[in-house]
Amino acid sequence: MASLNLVEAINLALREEMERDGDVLLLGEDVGREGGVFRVTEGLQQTFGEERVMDTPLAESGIVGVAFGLSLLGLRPVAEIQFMGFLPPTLDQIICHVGRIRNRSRGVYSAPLVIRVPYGGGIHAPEHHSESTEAILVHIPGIKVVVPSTPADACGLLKSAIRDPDPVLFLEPKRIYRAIKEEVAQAMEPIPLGRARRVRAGAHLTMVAWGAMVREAQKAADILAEEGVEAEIIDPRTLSPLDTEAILASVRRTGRCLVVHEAARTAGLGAEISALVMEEALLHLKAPVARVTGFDTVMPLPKGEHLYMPEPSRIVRAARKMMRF
Amino acid sequence: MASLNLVEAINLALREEMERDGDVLLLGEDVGREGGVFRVTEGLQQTFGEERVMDTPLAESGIVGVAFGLSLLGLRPVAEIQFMGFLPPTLDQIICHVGRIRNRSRGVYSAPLVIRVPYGGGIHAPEHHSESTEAILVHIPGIKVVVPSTPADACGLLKSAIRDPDPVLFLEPKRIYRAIKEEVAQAMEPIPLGRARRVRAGAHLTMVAWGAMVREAQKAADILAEEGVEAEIIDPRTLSPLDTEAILASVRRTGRCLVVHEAARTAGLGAEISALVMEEALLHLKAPVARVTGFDTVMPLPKGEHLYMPEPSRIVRAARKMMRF
Amino acid sequence: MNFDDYDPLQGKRLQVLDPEGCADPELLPDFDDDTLRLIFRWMLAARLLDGTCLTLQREGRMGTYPPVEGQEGCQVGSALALGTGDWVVPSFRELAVALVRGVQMEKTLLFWMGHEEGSRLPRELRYLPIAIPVGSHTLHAAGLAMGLRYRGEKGAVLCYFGDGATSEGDFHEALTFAGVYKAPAIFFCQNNAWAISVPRKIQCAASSLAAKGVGYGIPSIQIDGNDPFAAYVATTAALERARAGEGPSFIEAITYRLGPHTTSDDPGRYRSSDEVERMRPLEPLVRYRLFLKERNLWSETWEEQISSEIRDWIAEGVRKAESLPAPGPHDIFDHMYAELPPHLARQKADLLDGLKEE
Amino acid sequence: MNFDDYDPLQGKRLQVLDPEGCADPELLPDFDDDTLRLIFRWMLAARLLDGTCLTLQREGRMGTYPPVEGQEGCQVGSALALGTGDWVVPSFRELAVALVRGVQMEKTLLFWMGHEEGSRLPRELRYLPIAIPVGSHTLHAAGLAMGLRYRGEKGAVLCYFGDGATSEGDFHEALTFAGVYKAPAIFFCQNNAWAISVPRKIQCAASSLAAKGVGYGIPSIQIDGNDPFAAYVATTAALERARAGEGPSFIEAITYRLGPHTTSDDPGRYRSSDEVERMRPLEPLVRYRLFLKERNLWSETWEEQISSEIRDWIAEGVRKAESLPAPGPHDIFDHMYAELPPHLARQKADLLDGLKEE
Ligand SMILES: Cc1ncc(C[n+]2csc(CCOP(=O)(O)OP(=O)(O)O)c2C)c(N)n1
Ligand SMILES: Cc1ncc(C[n+]2csc(CCOP(=O)(O)OP(=O)(O)O)c2C)c(N)n1
Ligand SMILES: [Mg+2]
Ligand SMILES: [Mg+2]
Repeated sequence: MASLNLVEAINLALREEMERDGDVLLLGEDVGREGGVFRVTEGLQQTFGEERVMDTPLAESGIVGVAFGLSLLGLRPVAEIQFMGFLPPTLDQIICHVGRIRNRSRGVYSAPLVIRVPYGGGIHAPEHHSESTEAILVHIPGIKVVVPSTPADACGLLKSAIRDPDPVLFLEPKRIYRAIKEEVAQAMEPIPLGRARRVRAGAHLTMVAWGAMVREAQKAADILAEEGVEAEIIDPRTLSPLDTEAILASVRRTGRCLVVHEAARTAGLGAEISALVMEEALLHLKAPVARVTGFDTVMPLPKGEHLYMPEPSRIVRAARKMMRF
Repeated sequence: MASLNLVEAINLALREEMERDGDVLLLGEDVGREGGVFRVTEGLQQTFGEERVMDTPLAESGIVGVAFGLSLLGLRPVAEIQFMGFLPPTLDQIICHVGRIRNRSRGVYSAPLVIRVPYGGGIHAPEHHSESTEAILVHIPGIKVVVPSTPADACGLLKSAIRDPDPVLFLEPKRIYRAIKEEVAQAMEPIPLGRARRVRAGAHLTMVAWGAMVREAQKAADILAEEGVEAEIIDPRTLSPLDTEAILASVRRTGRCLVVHEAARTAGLGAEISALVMEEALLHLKAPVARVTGFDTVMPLPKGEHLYMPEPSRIVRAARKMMRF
Repeated sequence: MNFDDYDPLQGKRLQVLDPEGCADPELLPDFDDDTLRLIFRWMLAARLLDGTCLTLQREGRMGTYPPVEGQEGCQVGSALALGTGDWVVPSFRELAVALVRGVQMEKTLLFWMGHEEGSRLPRELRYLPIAIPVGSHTLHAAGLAMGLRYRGEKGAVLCYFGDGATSEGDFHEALTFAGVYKAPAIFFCQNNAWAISVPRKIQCAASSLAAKGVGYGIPSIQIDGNDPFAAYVATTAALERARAGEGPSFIEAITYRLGPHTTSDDPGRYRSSDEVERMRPLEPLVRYRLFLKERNLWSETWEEQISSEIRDWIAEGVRKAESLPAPGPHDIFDHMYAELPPHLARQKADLLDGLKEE
Repeated sequence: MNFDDYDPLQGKRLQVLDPEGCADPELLPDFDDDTLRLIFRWMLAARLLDGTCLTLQREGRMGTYPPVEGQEGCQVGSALALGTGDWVVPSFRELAVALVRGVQMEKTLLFWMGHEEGSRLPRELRYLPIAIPVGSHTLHAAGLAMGLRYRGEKGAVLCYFGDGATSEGDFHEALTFAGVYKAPAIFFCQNNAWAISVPRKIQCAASSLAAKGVGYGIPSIQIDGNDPFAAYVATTAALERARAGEGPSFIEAITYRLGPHTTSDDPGRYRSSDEVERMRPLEPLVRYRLFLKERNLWSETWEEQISSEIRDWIAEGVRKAESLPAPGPHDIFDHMYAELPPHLARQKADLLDGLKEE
């Protein structure tokens, strides 16, 4: 078993899936010869050839629209959109076609494709390179949205995403691409979509976090633990469809729920989770569900980025307030 | 004072604003010679000429990107996107540029444009002609989102939208385009953005609804009234920024909140309103905030449309359940 | 026929059958009489079905409908060139193509009646469901064609769209991808002069839409779109290129939409009836009738007879379409994913409960 | 110079100054010696500032930075053609354009240092902030140009972008709009052979990018992009057309990116150093030095002297940029809207409270 970071774990999943199934193709800007700007697809064109790992023209709607066309034949394209800031040109294809073809054709056609997107802030990148717009995707019917937070999850979830008969947006927290190492087994089993992971057990408070925010939540939980507050951390892993039962079960136990996301606050996914708790666990609550999120602003350029990101101190502050409620 | 429907009231606002300010321009598919597929811009090209009312190529990103360019000069373009189903190609321009230029340039540039979009279901239209994706827009920083529900509101809010120094998405509930008539004064004053309207007063329950759903909420409230349940209806009118105070004040009084929207449920705006109530009025609640919404599915074609739309019966059912809680 | 002989930049246009019904013997495909008559029959079928749809719409039995009148020529001609392994990626006005390709008539009717069953087209047809967002489907054609190439299949993809669609960014990206990957795709533009109320000249300042092909390295041709033979010949040449691995082609068929954009449209607001009357003599059935007559393949009785056969067929199609029950509440949920996820199961149960209570 | 004499479809390319430093006397603009030297000075300034940025980046004083080395020629030549009433809509690699147009050096530095002040460019400059989403800004140029026309202003808009950008749908829609509305816009493509690791031939199967103009009815030309005179001449001709109300032009400047895509890029992964070495002798400063020498306008001492002046200027720019404090927490909120809305006021207060507590 090798100790891999997220980049390597995703690369491994791609490689193993491509070996397993000749219908799996990769396409995107710079994914081939260069191996991707983050090196996620490194070496794959060398192994599988230019027919299966395609450098594409610089045209995001084209990448997704073409991947959709490929998938209608039953192929399993894995498209890369270089940064989430460049995902918006693809939303039309995702909303109007990718998420609809199964329903439109009453199941005759489906779109078993994956769109991989590095997302999120915290790496001092230029404008448009730090977006986190998962709430928009979660609001779109007919697609699935997956976000890993560890190398093993990344490998196992991506395998499921590729094998899934329906389209999956696979969001990769680039801030922790190389920050976390973990043992990842060769030929590991896929991790089923739609199931949350309990990252840490705790009795006083449930934190819900995904992607790079899991690590921030863990840091916050460490601080809180010193104060005697035991935070449970739930990583939904799949944001759509959401494992609401796992979240609700935890909140019913702890009576407190704090959602952390780096996306803008208003109409973010934190709102949905708060609303779900409202509907299904209100009477268990000891304090209102709280959200620690990015602001309803543009993500600042690197020099101001730290002010925007939910840092452990902000999470701790919200948790303390909750405990005092 | 003339009795106008929504189409006529919007037309009046456009005409009066164009008369008032030579910088106001219209552009969009079929807005000129044809006067728009819904006749909203009827007669305006005849009056103001082809330079000010421009039929455009069939290219939505182009329409918004060009409108943005026009607005950088200080012009006040009012772009029409023919149906909300064709808005997604514009999201890149909206997210990456329209909503960002003021912040990006530290206020040197701004984008005082309006994007008008007929939206919503219930008119037996073909696929992609019944969308209601306002939550996506509300999640986008730097823009405003306005939805009128009556002719006078439409006229007064559109005037404010056109005069607003920031970009406004103006969503027009096409289901009630011609269904409601109301006295609309010539040269009426603009109605300020960001302020909700109390449509109906009531002590037992607050319903929050916008666009065509206001009328459905009213029908539901009539039925409930017969059962002795007095529903208050709040129409936010501006969805971003939301008049949270108006909503919260009402909910604090009634202790119950039911949000109605035709958009998909998950990560819809109902979630945000529920989360706000959770955060700011939890202790006033007599029952959990409820959502009556469209489903997380594709909007069905005309023959199944009625099953999807929040009909008064569904609203009433949710309200009754709430009263029993 | 060689694309190179018809350089659109030199204003050339392929025509085989002229408005007087005279066919260029050099270019006329080698069809037997039955086939020559079949072409008329398909065009007539589309024309009559189109009329039926207009009636159904007026009677409230159909929703908004986009008539095909005037465009039957290039649709039938191009569709006849296809082999069974080829795919069709239609836009929304390809009634005649659908008929020729064997899409069950009731499917098309059901679609415009607002019934999802109208898009349940068996995979073997290789005919994608109607695509409403203008231009967006051209990318699917590019992707499908790239897939056929990857799989080593012999088929090609024929994608239809209008003049307006050529302004969309997706059209550009589709031709870009197809060109770069030498995808076996044929981009077939029906330039019917209008995109709702917007005339062709507001779509693009180029002298021809076919000129666009140059910018993608894609051989392009402009044809008389009211001439089914020209469409057949050009599509056949494009298919040969595609099958030979030579990549995509672009065909601009100059035709005319005689009817309104859709049944919701009032063309009187943006074009003169004079214009329409000027175009009427150029339409495909008129010239094709003259052509058949000249060859003694047409008579009034024959046309009456096949019209009556077609009418029976249409009546049967309408009956089938109208006899299908409306979709039930489960239909909204059951095709969203391969497996119904829990949140949709809850929403479905909620809807069913509500309906039960009523 | 007339665009028509350089039909890109016939493989023609405008060159005034060849790699040996010989200028075509017919085409050489009538510049006095000071101007001829100024051109070199601007190119050198860009080259030196570029080097400084690379150093700053390596030292951790700057973020990711996209070098301009090799593209100074077409940037300086085109920018010098502009009048004060003209607008520039840049992409992200127009360091030399920014210098020539009077964008304060510290602004460009600040942008790549990750400071919003880098985009606060006074309106009078008529220079839009850097646009990162490739191709998206071409539409803004089209819109600005349409607005200038509507307002009856005399200015034109010069929009820069790369070869990769021509694949984006927005590029297509921008040229479509500009063509239809005869907008006074110049679309200036710096084809530097690469879009990160993707070679030009994967962007498009056309023989030249300039060929694309045909599809929009926009006069187009391919020029030697390492030749500042060619850029000047072509841009001047395009500006004249624009000012005369004749609409947009498209210029494809064939140049080469000698450095990495950005400081995060390792070009060794996708191109040989051989290729780069082959291109180096063609770069603009080399040939321009020869040209000046030939005219006795260049000497090593002179170059040393202006280099030293430029270095001082750069040092001053860096000092200014680095002396600006980082943005404060209020900066995140205060420029989102003309007036701070209540929800942002709450979020701002919350952030400030939190920071106070710490
Ligand atoms: C992306 C998009 N924008 C707008 C529309 C509304 N619309 C439907 S058809 C049409 C005109 C299409 O013109 P053209 O491409 O020439 O095809 P035609 O209708 O003439 O067959 C428009 C604007 C749409 N369906 N999709
Ligand atoms: C819409 C979009 N997609 C992807 C990127 C990432 N990216 C930045 S520059 C670049 C290549 C641009 O190539 P080109 O247009 O030739 O300009 P050059 O970098 O060569 O100057 C890419 C893919 C981006 N900035 N915007
Ligand atoms: Mg048309
Ligand atoms: Mg380039």
